[in-house]
Amino acid sequence: MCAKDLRIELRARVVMAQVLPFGVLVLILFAFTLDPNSAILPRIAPGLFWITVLLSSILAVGRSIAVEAEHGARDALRLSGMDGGAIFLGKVAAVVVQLLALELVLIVATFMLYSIDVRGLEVLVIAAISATIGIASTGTVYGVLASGAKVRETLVPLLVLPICAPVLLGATKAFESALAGRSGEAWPWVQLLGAFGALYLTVGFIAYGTLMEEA
Amino acid sequence: MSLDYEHVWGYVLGGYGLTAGALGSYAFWLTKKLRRARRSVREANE
Amino acid sequence: MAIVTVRSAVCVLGQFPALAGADLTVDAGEILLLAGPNGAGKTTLLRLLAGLVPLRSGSASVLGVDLTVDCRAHRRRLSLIGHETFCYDDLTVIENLRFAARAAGARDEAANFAATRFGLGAIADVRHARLSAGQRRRLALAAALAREPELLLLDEPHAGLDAQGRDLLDSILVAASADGVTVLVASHELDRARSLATREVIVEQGVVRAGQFVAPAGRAAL
Amino acid sequence: MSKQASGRAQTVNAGRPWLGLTAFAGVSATFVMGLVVAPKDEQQRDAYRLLYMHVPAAWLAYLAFTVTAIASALYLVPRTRHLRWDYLAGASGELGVMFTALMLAGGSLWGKPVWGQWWAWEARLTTTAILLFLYLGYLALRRIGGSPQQRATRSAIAGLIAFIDVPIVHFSVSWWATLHQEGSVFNDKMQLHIRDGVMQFTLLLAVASFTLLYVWMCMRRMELLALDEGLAERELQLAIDERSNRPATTNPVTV
Repeated sequence: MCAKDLRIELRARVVMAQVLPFGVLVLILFAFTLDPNSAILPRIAPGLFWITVLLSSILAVGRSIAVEAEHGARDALRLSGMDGGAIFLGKVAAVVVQLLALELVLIVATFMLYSIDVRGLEVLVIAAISATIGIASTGTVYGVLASGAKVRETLVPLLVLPICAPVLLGATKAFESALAGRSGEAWPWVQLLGAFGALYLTVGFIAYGTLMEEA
Repeated sequence: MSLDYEHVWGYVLGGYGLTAGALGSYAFWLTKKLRRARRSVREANE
Repeated sequence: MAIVTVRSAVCVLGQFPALAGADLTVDAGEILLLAGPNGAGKTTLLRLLAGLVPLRSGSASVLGVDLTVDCRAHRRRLSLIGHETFCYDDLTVIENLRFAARAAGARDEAANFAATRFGLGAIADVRHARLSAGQRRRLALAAALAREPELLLLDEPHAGLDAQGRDLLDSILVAASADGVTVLVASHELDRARSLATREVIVEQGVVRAGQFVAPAGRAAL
Repeated sequence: MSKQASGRAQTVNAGRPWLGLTAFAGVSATFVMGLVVAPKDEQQRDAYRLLYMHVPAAWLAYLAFTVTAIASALYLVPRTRHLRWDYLAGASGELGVMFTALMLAGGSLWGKPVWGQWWAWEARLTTTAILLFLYLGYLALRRIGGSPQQRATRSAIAGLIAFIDVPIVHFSVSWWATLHQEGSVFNDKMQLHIRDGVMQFTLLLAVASFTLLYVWMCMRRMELLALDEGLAERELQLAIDERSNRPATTNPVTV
């Protein structure tokens, strides 16, 4: 399942060709609205970075749902007889891999555009992975919840953004602390991100099969 | 921060008015819809 | 032995009763033709049997599984071909086939075999998005077969195929039936379908009634 | 048969007018008590009167969402699966959103004169704002169609997901707020000492009467949902009968 989604993405390159430029563009636009010469940009860079990631994630998740909408693939998945939990894990894994690739490029762009020194790299990596799992899980669950709706494209952001508020908060704080060289302060936030990711991964694993049938 | 406590009635009345308005219009809407639904059910059952 | 038993089935799509009390029994190894006008409920009946549409009332049991209790357990053992191809645009022919086969627990060889059988070998590495409508139909049929099903549910399988493809499909269906696969075909091409079928039923206004067609003696024993 | 049904409907409704009337009378009394009878607060003078709206709204918002979560869980448990739990979840969720909005509005109106600003990035306020959007999404999800059973299952799962997010949001937000707020001036201002007997009574009356109103509205909303569903159901049955050429089944709509 995961391999299938990744292969599709590799061929279509929608996330890389459209979502990624979107993300970089948002980062640049932030610099327009906030005076780029002042010291404010480096200070709020973690927050800007994670907002950009969250917005881009919505697009990537939408893409992951759309893949199943073409040519009745959703019915095909239901018919395939695969376990709902397995399908969920596969889709989440595919989204996570895509988002991590996206984040890698975006973070390099952030560091370069907002002139930031990299510190506490291991904290950054772990925080990013946990946060991404959280975003991908909630996004995938709500994606299937809303998949029957005609208003899917607008409904998913409304559902996902508030539920991911703790992720945004936790990831931003973890990045701030790590970049300020106070990795110790980042760990509680990383734990929060890990707990969030684990919780929604479990919820999705249990509920996905039912939601695929009922939604 | 000196507080002008004598001129807060606008806020207080605003809050009470908002609450009354929200609850009142919800109750009104509900009653109206309910009455119509009950009538439809009666007609359907006849 | 009855593979499919449906009693007074009512299925609702939105506010529309697509099936309004359908009864149907199908025995193992039959090739059953579902005839009837557009909008009569043929597609919904097939989707009900695949467990994709919930029953509102009545009962249905497919491959020994009671659909009112569990509409998922039997899916691995059947294939449904609908109006959609159930394939991914950005995967190649052989990748789509392998994905279908693996999902049903079948081996990759089944996918390769199905590809050869439907003459898809030459275009195995072409993406689904680039295929012509006829090629897509062939791919959909091959994907259904690659799952090595016990029950084949075919919704208008002849539509969009060229003459050669139709003959190929017919021979494959007869062969599958000989191997013990039960086949339900919804079709408007009655002459062609009757030459295959062992029995015909007519779906009309959401109910099923017996058709006039009876297979020539000997064919029913296939 | 239809007589029997309407008779039943009447007995169901017979017990309700007093509830609605009591709630209405109680809320009216709260308005009078809160605006006129209750004395001024020593510190906040008249501004504190908004508390009589704010506290019940806050209490009911939390109560309503808890009820939604419990009803969602009851629907998901196969043994207690019944559409009335879905109606309860929907009705309560709707009321919860309304009370959350009222809580935020009332809080803002109180914050402006007392804190000097409409909004403070304080933990409880921020959590509540996110809560509002969480459940706005839940309500939007309830409206996307499908059969009643589909909608019920989908909403029940969404209701539970939203509910387990509430403590996480609250936890992370309060942690975040304590990090950057040193010696908050707001907290001192929020201390209210309601010692006066009339004040205490008014607050109690406010909470009690608003709760009654919530119960009444919730029951009415459930009834409305059930009636609409019953009518749709009957229409469907007629369509089925018509399609299969059977004489129409004349089951009365019952709730």
